[in-house]
Amino acid sequence: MRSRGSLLSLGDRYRIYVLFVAVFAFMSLLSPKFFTVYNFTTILNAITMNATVAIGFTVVMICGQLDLSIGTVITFAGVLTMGLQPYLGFAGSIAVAVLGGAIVGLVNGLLVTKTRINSFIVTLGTMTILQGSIYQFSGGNSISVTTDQVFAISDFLGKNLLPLITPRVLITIILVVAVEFILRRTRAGRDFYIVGGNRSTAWLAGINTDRTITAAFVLSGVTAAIGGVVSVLVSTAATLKLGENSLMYVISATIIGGTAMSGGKGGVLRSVAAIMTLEMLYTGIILFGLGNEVKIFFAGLILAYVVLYEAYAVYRHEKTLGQRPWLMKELAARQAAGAGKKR
Amino acid sequence: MSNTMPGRADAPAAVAGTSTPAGIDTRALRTRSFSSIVNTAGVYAIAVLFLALGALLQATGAISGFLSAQNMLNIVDAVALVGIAAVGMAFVTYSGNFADMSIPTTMGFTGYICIELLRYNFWLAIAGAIGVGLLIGLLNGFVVGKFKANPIIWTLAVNYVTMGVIRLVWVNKQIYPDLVGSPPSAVALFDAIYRLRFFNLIGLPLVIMVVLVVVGQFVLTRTSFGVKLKITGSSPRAAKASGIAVERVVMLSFVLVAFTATIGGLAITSLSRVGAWYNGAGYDFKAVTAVVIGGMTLAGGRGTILGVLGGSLIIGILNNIMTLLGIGTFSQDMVRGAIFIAVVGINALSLRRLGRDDA
Amino acid sequence: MRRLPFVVIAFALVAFALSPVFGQSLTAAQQANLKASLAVDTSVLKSADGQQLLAPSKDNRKVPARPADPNKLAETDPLHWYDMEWAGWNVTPTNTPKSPGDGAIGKKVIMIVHGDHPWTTACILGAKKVADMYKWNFKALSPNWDKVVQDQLIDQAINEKPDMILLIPLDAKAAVQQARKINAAGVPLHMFNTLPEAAALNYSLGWTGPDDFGQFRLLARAWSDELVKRNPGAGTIGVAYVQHAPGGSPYFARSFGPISELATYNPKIKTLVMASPTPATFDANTTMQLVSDWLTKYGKDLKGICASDDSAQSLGIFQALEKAGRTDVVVVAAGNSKQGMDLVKDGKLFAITYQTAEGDGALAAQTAADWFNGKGYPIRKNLAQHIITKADVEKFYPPQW
Amino acid sequence: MSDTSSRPALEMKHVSKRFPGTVAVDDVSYEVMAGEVHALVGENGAGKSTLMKILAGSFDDYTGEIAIGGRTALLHSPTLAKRHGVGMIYQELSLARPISITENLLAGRLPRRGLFLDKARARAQAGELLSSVGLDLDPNLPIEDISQHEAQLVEIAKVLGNNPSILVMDEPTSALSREEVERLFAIIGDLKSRGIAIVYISHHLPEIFRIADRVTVMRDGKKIATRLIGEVTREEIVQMMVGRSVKEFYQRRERSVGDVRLSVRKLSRFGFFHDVSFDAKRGEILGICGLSGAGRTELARVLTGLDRADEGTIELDGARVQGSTMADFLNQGISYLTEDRKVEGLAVRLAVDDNVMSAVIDRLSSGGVFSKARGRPAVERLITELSIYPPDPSRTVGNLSGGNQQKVLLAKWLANEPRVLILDEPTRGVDIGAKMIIHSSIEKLAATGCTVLLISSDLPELVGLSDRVMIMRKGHFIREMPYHECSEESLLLAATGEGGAT
Repeated sequence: MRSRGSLLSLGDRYRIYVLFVAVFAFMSLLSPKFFTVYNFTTILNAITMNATVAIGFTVVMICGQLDLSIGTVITFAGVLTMGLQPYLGFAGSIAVAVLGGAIVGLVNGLLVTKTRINSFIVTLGTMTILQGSIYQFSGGNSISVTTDQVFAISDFLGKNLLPLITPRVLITIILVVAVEFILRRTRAGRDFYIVGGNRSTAWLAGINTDRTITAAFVLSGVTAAIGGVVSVLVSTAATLKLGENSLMYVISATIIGGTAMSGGKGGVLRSVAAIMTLEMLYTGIILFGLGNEVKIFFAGLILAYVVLYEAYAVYRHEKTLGQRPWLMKELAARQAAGAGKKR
Repeated sequence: MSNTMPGRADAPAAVAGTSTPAGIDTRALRTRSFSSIVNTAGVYAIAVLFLALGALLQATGAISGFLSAQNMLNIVDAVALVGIAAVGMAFVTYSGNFADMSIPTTMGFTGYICIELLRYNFWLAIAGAIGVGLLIGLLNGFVVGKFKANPIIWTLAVNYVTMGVIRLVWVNKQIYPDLVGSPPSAVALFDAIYRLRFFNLIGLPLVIMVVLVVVGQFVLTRTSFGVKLKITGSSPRAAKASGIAVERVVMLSFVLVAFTATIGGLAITSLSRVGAWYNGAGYDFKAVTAVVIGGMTLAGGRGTILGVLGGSLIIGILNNIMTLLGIGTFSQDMVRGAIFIAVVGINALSLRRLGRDDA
Repeated sequence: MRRLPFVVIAFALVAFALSPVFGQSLTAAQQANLKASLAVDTSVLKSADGQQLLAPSKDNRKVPARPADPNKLAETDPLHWYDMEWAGWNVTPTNTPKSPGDGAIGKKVIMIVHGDHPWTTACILGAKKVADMYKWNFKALSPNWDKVVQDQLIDQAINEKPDMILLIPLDAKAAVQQARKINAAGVPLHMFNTLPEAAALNYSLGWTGPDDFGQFRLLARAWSDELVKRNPGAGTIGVAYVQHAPGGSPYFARSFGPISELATYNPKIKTLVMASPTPATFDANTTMQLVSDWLTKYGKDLKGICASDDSAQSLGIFQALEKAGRTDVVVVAAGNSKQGMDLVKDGKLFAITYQTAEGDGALAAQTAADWFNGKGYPIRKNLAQHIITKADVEKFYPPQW
Repeated sequence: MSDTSSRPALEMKHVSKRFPGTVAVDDVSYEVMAGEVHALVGENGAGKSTLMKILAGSFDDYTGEIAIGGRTALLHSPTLAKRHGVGMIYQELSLARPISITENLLAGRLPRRGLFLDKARARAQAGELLSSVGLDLDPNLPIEDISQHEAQLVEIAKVLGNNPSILVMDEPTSALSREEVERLFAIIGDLKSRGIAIVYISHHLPEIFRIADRVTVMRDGKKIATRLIGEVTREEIVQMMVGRSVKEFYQRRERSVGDVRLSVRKLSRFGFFHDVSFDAKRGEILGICGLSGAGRTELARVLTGLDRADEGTIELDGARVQGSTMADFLNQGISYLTEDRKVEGLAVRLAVDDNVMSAVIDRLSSGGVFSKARGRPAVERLITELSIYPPDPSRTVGNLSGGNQQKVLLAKWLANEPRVLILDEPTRGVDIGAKMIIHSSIEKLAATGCTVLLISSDLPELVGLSDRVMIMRKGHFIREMPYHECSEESLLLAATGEGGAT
């Protein structure tokens, strides 16, 4: 029976985890301050937002789509949370914020599936619209709530329940595990892959492709919103540039994690592992006393390497695709003979 | 689902040369030329629509001075930079490779290079900047063309790396044309890249844009490269099996975008009189927007450079009207986004009706 | 008399035993360090533009009383902006760490800025100049304009247990929780440059930095006088404001500062329009487009423009003005970049504010040093206000960044 | 006729389907018995595919009545169709490449325990299905890691997985090698015996006579007739299909074979074919016969510069072929009609003329400036020569029928005025009308002295057209046969390696 499983191909499939361990080991060895509980608590707290956002974004990419609006959704949700709190209380405003994210996702999904416009374009549009809405709503100033309640919430979210684990980290972990589980172990989850792998296959198999894709976008909107909500609760203020850097960051991480832009491949855990890897790298760089330019430079290199690697693998694969084993044997034999004949 | 309708209409005629059979797929009756006309014309129809809107608003007194020559000039002046970048971007989109996200740092980087070389000689500086820009284009084109790496992600990575390089090399400093020990004459020339105005009326960037558009349109439709690009864009494998050197064609399209980005970068650096790594920020999405509104589909092989010019104009007119109306900057974003989606939607639908569904 | 030595020793012992009771007592080493620290003279330092590096504000305006609810007041009322303009003058610090008073030399200080920019580079340089005088173990961290990263850097800084954290908060309101956190960790905090919410200053030793509102009130007056001079007898004088990027105090200070000032100083001046160029606030081309459209809309009614940035924005503005052939428009801006000063020198920009980047960092560092030296602590100290015009622009070359 | 019960498993009564301006299926009625293989034939565009798409639930707006197992059924969605036990095997693969075989096989019906998937069971089910089509693969392999032939069989296994009561096969053998075809026929026989009704669409009449019980002929969306296979001849069927009688399919032309044009020596592409040597003369049609995987296509790709040779020489009219890229080969007059029309052959989103000129762009350009006008006469000539319908150069190729697309593809390569024309499956999946035209134009071309290399698994075609046939097996040239020795049987024997020299 033919099956995959050479050590190399395995290493390739789990590349991101290998990379993760490598960076971890490297940094631990070179920087004493790195391998400390405190430092990792810091890192974990720092990645919660982007990790949460990456959850939905990854699912969208598994469907073979792209969601450029996540960055603005983060900020949008944050602004709603703080802006509406005086009127609705946190329960209300958070609900509205998450719902808002869901609605944005829904709109993206419907536009992509019904009008068949490329998601790159659709979400570029919604991104612009949201940017305006954010400023409009906030009047151009960040919004904060300075009641003891909000400080209490903030402190709680940042407090260690266990070593490394704070509530905000816990929320992310729960979401990641839940979605990863759905993706792997439920039919609905697998549908995302099938739709991303080949839309017409899915359609013929009786899977409602439009609904699946829309669902992915809604999930993306929701997780982005949650990311924003938690983040602003922690900092007790909704700043207007909160999600600005997240888009490119999350895209890069997702790709580095091994989720293919063509769809049908990947996973949430991989993306989070990639974010973790990048973050460890960044922290290390800071601990070495190097600046952001170095961070940016290395982030670029890693991304470039991964993309090139993927592409080159396919390239090699196509070159040797369909070689006949028996002919290769024969060739080897002939060359051996040829070598023997040399005088 | 890709529900291809049954082609009807061949065999009998083929065998016996008899008359047209029962029914013919109506979509097939529309001819390509018609469609591409609709496609490009559609863009200008929308542009004219906006002009009419402006005129109407002026008639009703809601805005003033819209129809003045000066204002029209302002509009085209304002889109000149985006237009320049968009012409190059259009070739990449047309080649079926979506977009080049490394435009911003290409603009910033070449700005630095130019200023650094200014101390030797102005023309050398320009040449140097363009040279560096083309190198970036070559790199992108090689990787995307030969190994078919995902263009968006690859160029995004290159954007990061270039940014890192700029900031490492110039240690987070920005540099000024007149503080690098360059002769005043060179500085003056550099200053003029953006500011030179013919008959004290038409700015150099505008002229450059027009030239690029005309040349670009010619290259895209009338040269062998353009035709090859068209086939490559619509079906790379068929292109390869037709003896077209796909790698080279794609590479050239990335070189072109790098070239126009460099021109844009020089202009913006000249305007802001400083080499800074944030010069050119945002021009990636600006250019894509212009290209897409201009009627190019990300599927590749469809659209025209003239359309892209139209796309840039639409954006310019829209901004102009909104400011004249006194719409707040925040609401402007919302309108811009909505119009963007709407225009692309209309374009997509019209294509679909013409039986050219590239979704 | 033979007992005398014992008595002396006994007294000595008692004195020694009791010594902790009377205030803090310093070891000899600490004493020496304090002496040496106090001997350090940082007034000799100069910034790259040849100015005195440490230039605290001389102005002693009376701090007005806070109105019940500033937001109830009209935006043209200076007091509407009370919490942004006067934040910190009248807060009551809580749980403030006591100064060790053992001298500034050899302290460990971490500076966390807002993001990478040539301005920041200069600002850090200024702080470094002071830090070196005091032989500090000094390092600066930058979150590159990302609030999430800034929080992370704060955590890491706390973990290093420095003697002081100097912070440029990325966001006035988010600063509150950041300050609380640092304060709770028992690390002395000093904030500078970006004025945070008043509440944040409860947890900070104090704040130093440019008086954005104050500066623009000065600028407004100079601007107004020039406008009047150039438009004698005009009934109203129309002006426009090119705003800073939304989401920060400059966005308000550099437009509503002048507006609320002029409302009383010269009511004849009428605000026609104010906007922040989008999508790119500091893109010359975008600004040019915006201003061109304004010139189309308001024509000759537009007599003056106040910009929140004297480089890219101002260059865009003058590009637009030249295209329209307008030389009568009086333009002022926040400074002081090289491009801005060049424009002033060419007689294009009428006036810009003096915003010393190095001085900003240096004043923060010096204030910290004073605290280490046990001096009294000003909750808030402004940088010197100054308006640069063609008259004195030469003095400020070469630019700091 | 199969011996199982003869109650109709499927009845279609007055079924019609119209597209804007078209009646694709026009009042068609017929029934299929359980355990019957019912062949459906007709030229491209006759409406077969549409009829089958209706059955597969692709349309929700057909008219007429469909009864399955005696009960009326509405087939308005693939799900409904599947629920009524209709299984459809599509011509083009409908598999998702990046995901595993298991998930492709069980898409939409992955086994669950409670809320969650039951991976073990899924794997087991997948394993069974694979072995049912004689495949021995790890079900966790993604499709992109298996060969196209394997994929084709997976496709079939996938449909069998829904254990359908009615199975529709649309040109199932078009991508299969002979041995795989045999395997498929075995499977079909087995399904018959299990009482499954099979609708079998094919252009390949021999196949139909081999396995069908009855045959229904369609033309222009209408049903012409249904006959027992025993009571009808090929000629009759062809006649019904094209609506007029065809005589002897291939009549021997008189050949004037000139001196050597293409001379290949010890040509190898390691791992694909080794030590291939032959001469082809002017005006000669040289057939190349071999099972799939024998290396025919790979040889062709090297002969046209698409792939590089590792060893050996190619001479054209006594001179080494200059250059290494396909463009170089093209310019020296070597044309290659690829076997895959939709992917490598044509840019289906572009117009006819764009495609026809696509191989000669450089020749139509001077100083890099392309002149469409210069190419137009040739395009129009070819359109009339090959009677491409509709005769409109600006028509989008994707909207043409398969037959006409194939003609456009041929036109594209004729436009190169080749000295050597290499044809790879020139008439695969093409209706008889188009086939005849393509054949005659091939012969015309040969008559003008062009050398034609004809690669085909359509044996009658090879026998009918070739002057000589080279037989390839397992990447080697086995032997050549002059046409008077060629017969479908002899070729087949040689190719499969029974009989004949090695």
